[in-house]
Amino acid sequence: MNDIFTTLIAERWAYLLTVVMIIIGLHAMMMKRNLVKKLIGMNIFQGAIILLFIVHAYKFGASVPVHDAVLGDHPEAYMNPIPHGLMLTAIVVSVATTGVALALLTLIYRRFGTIDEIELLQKLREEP
Amino acid sequence: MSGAHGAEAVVDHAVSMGQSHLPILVILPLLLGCVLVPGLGLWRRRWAYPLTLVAFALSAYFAFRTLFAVLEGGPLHYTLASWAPPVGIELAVDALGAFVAAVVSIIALLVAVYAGEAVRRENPVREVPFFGMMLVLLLGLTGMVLTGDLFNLYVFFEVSSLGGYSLMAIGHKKAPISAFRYLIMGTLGASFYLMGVGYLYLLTGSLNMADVAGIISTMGLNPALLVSLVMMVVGLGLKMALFPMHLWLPDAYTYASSTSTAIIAPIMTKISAYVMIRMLFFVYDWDLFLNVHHIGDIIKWLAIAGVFVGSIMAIGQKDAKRMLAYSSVAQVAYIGVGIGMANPLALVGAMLHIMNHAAMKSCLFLVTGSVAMQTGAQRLKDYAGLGRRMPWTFAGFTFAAMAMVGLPPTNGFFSKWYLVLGGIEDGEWPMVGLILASSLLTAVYFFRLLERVYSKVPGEEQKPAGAEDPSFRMRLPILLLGVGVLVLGLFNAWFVSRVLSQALPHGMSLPGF
Amino acid sequence: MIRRQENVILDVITRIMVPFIQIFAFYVIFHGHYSPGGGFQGGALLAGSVFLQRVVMGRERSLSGFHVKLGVPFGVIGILVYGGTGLVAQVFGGNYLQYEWLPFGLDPVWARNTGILLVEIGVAFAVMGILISIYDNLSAREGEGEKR
Amino acid sequence: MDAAMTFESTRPLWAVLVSLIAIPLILASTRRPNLRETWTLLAALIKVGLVLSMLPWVLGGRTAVCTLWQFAPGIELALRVDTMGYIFALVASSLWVLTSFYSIGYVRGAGEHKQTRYFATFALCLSATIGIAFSANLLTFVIFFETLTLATYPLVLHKETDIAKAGARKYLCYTLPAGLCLLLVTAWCVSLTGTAEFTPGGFLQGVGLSTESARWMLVFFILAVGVKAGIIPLHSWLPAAMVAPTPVSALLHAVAVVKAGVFGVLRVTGYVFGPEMLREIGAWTALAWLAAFTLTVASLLAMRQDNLKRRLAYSTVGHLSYIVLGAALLSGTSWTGSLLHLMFHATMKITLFFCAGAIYVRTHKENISDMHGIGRQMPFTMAAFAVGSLGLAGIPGVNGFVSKWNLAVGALHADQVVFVVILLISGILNAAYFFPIVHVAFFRKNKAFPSYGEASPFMVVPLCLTALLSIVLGIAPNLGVHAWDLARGVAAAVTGAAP
Repeated sequence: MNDIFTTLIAERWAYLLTVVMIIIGLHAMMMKRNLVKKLIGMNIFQGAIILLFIVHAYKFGASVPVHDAVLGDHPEAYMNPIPHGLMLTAIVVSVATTGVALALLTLIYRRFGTIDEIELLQKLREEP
Repeated sequence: MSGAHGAEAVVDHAVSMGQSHLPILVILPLLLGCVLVPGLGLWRRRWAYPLTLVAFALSAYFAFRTLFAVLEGGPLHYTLASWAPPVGIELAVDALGAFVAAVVSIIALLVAVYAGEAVRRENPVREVPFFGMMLVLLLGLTGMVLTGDLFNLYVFFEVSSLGGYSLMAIGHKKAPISAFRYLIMGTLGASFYLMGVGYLYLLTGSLNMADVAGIISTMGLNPALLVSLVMMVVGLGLKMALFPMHLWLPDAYTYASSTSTAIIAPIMTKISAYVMIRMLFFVYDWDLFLNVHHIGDIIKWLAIAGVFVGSIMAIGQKDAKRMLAYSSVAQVAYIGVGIGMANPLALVGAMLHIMNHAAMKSCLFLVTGSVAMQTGAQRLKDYAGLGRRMPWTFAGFTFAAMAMVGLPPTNGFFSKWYLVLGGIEDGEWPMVGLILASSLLTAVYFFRLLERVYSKVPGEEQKPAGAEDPSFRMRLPILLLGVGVLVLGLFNAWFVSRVLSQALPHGMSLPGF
Repeated sequence: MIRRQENVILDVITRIMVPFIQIFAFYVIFHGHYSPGGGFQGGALLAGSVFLQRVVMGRERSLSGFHVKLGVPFGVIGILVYGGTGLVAQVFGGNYLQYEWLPFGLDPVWARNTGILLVEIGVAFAVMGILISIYDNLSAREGEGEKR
Repeated sequence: MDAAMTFESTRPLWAVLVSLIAIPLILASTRRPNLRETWTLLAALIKVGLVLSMLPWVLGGRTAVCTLWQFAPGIELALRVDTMGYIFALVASSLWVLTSFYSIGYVRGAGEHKQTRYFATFALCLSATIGIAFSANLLTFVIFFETLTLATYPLVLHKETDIAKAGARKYLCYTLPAGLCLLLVTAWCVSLTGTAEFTPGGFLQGVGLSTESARWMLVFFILAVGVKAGIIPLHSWLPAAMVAPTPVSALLHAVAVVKAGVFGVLRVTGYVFGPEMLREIGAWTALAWLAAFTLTVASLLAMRQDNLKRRLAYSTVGHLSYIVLGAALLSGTSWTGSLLHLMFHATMKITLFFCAGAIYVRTHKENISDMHGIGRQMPFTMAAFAVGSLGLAGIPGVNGFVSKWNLAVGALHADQVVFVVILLISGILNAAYFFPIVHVAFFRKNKAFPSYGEASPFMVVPLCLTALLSIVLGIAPNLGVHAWDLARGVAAAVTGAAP
């Protein structure tokens, strides 16, 4: 039992970091009143997942996944390119989502003059 | 890496030889369309609509070609770029995928026919972005259906969601808020799905669905695998508004403009349901997880609870669109029930219900849209006596309502029929009883509405001026869907025997064939 | 929402930095297919240079650098280049995006290099255009944002 | 049913479709009432013609089958003209002709609104009824059964008053759950047998159904079809539905809908379970006692009704249970009796409803207590009424006697003397609640009573015809369509008794 934790902290600490980030992100998305903070929480959450992939793909002492005459053909000399590619795409996706979210927020702010969830709900209840 | 290129290129020629181009041709018109519509729309606004229609028509045409090609010659595989799967991305279309793609594209085409005039009347200035976003939405959805790669599916997932968010933001004054809520929820769901994919990738080192499935089948039970499955179920459940996670849906559907709802409501949650089927039955070892480890039971009971919650909430509503939104929650839950039962007949019922509910719900939302446009009636009590004023519209509405209640010979009856058969096969009598009882609740709110619609208003004796059927182009899709509901019901056996019996996952076969 | 501010130092530094940023962006783009980097990063850098102008010079003056109206067309052109490359490959007998079928009369390896380069350029354009148009839409004043 | 005697034919399909085809024509000619009614009459005549043209097949013991397409895995949407279905189709279609004439007179006389919707849904009901009659398997039966439920709803709702709405809601509250029960048992049968094909003597023989579950299945079946058949705990929609226009009550609540329910009971007992199985699981006594209870209590309830149509409704409830009782007794003669009653009750009861309608249209009186001396004003109508009541009371000379006689003899064959007694008692009760009406109508003077005179010939002729028919069939049951032979043929096929 004990050594599991030690290994976990010693070698898998990066995964623990992703877990912490996920919790932070979820908390922000669920609990925060301010919609922008919700959005930030969402980004943290996505960042955590991206990190998960990258951490898995990272190798100590390995080089960029582009063939290099010096390093030769040893697979262990190169990092796994696929997760990086994937996460690049994931970043693009999260950027796009954030863009749309920000556009919505500006629209909300213009229409209701607030981005505080409680106040918004009040306004919704008042208006038909 | 350049050293290896030549060799690979040769290999990949072999890969790409003789592959039918149909799968990519379903997606391409939409991709080009959603680029060209804003591009040309900037200086010729009135070109936006024809372009959209052409793109939808082309993609629908190719979707049906794909369906028949798959039925003829088995699954199609299409390698994108020069990387052979499982490393590269491929489009893999089996009977199920082709079926859903055809359904989605034809429904979208019908809604697009309707949208031309509706959008011009509802929000003229936003025409160009609206059609652009419709194309983005459909691009994402068809991509999700056709792709054979887990991560690519995530990307299309988000693409379609982006389209959905922005479409939902157009409409009622409160729309942006519900859209934002949906955005948070949807992104959460997609991220959970992505995390599930991450676990799978960590475990198998592959992202190609078939490849992953092969590796998993040798793995047996593995806690990490279970975690990834749970994450996927949660994520997809969020997107398809499975019972405890359905709260975002009613507001979003109610406040969005009627055209947005008409295209989002029938399709989007269904596609999430399709992805759930794809994951649970085609990637994971369905027998091990759903039956042996009782995840199916959890899904099933949550879903049936969702059916009741949705129906009861729908009974309580005063606003037409909100009522339909809650009934969507209930209807999608039927698909969940079919998935959870995890036996051939019930699964066929679920797959069939994807198509059936898409048809009836789009018809209903088109009707509410045109009613709101013609008479401004939003609330149920304003529907009184509309049956005489808008006979064609409400003819379609009546058929769709019958289908929702599940009365023969409409298609709704048959999706229920297969679910019940599946329940009896498993000997799950309580579930069967609940399924049947739930359709009574549906009957309550639809017959209440129909009675109001067709009985005359005490005040007016002769037909009042105005408030007539919408123009032909808005009426046509409604009528086609209304008739389609009947036709799909009468000829459901064709779909079941020709299409869905081939669409069943490995190790399932339909009795009676 | 952006307040224009008179500040000579910022102005001058911006004027000096922007070209360098953009040159570096092009470097990243054009070497993206055989070394770290690529279209997205390059496009992001290009967009960043424009953002710098927007922020420092304020909206009006920076328009001379990159007009608001250009955002979407850039994106469109970029995606068209990308999709077009794929289509050409498909038309000439390959699969979608199967570069070695591109009709450049090159052997597969170089055809593939060129194809990837084209795609990278398309991506760069798209990313730049779309990022800028997102920024512009969000920073637009009342009314302007509602138009799109 | 051996294969040699079955052959393909599309005629049953056309018999179903003809009124369906008439619907768009009816809807199209809303503006021109005469043309609209022409369509109705044309459809009715063609339909009855088609049905009659199939008589030789049925008498010759040949069975026409019309298999359309596969409908669910392993189940075809198929129509089959077996003798029992033919009987029901014959009753429904032939009486539809008269009802069409009658309802033209009625709706115009009473100045009903939305006549187009009325006639269109009416035609739809007839299609569904013929479909029920000719269904070859359980799923097809379900489809048409539910269609009939739906098609009747607007007719009950027709007047759109609050009472009408309440009645329609009540109707749905009873029939929709029934439909679900039917769906449940159908699915159950299908999952047991694959194809729930109706076969004389029951298709559930030897599928290894435990007694327990067989009983449950029967319960659900009775819940499903018993609602339309008006078995007592499930009957109360029927009087409530009497708010509908009288022709609707006449055809649908004396002939089509309720008879569809009873027809369902017969199909279930004879063609799904089969006598042997019912004996094995000992369910037939329960069914028989339920029927006996119903027909006694219904008669008692009928006495308390002052509203003529409601009284007729309760008497319908009672007489349907005669048929159920005959089916439950499982003897050849009793089956003959119930099938004869299926036909004969229709002619008598429709006569009575026609009379009620004629009185209403002419005098707007619905309560019996207001009808003093009406016989003097409308002699033909009340004469026909008298014939009908005599028949239902089971007086020899009218066809009601024939069927009741067979039922009684059947009870004796089944060694169930107690049911004979019950039949006699209920006959007396029938007399007790019908004859007062006749008496009031003819022998009570009523001073301040304006002279009404008969209703329009559109209405009087049909009701006289049905009355005449009742008498003719009472004297010579085998005349014309060989009703007697048909009934005995079915009984022989089901119970295996020698015809």
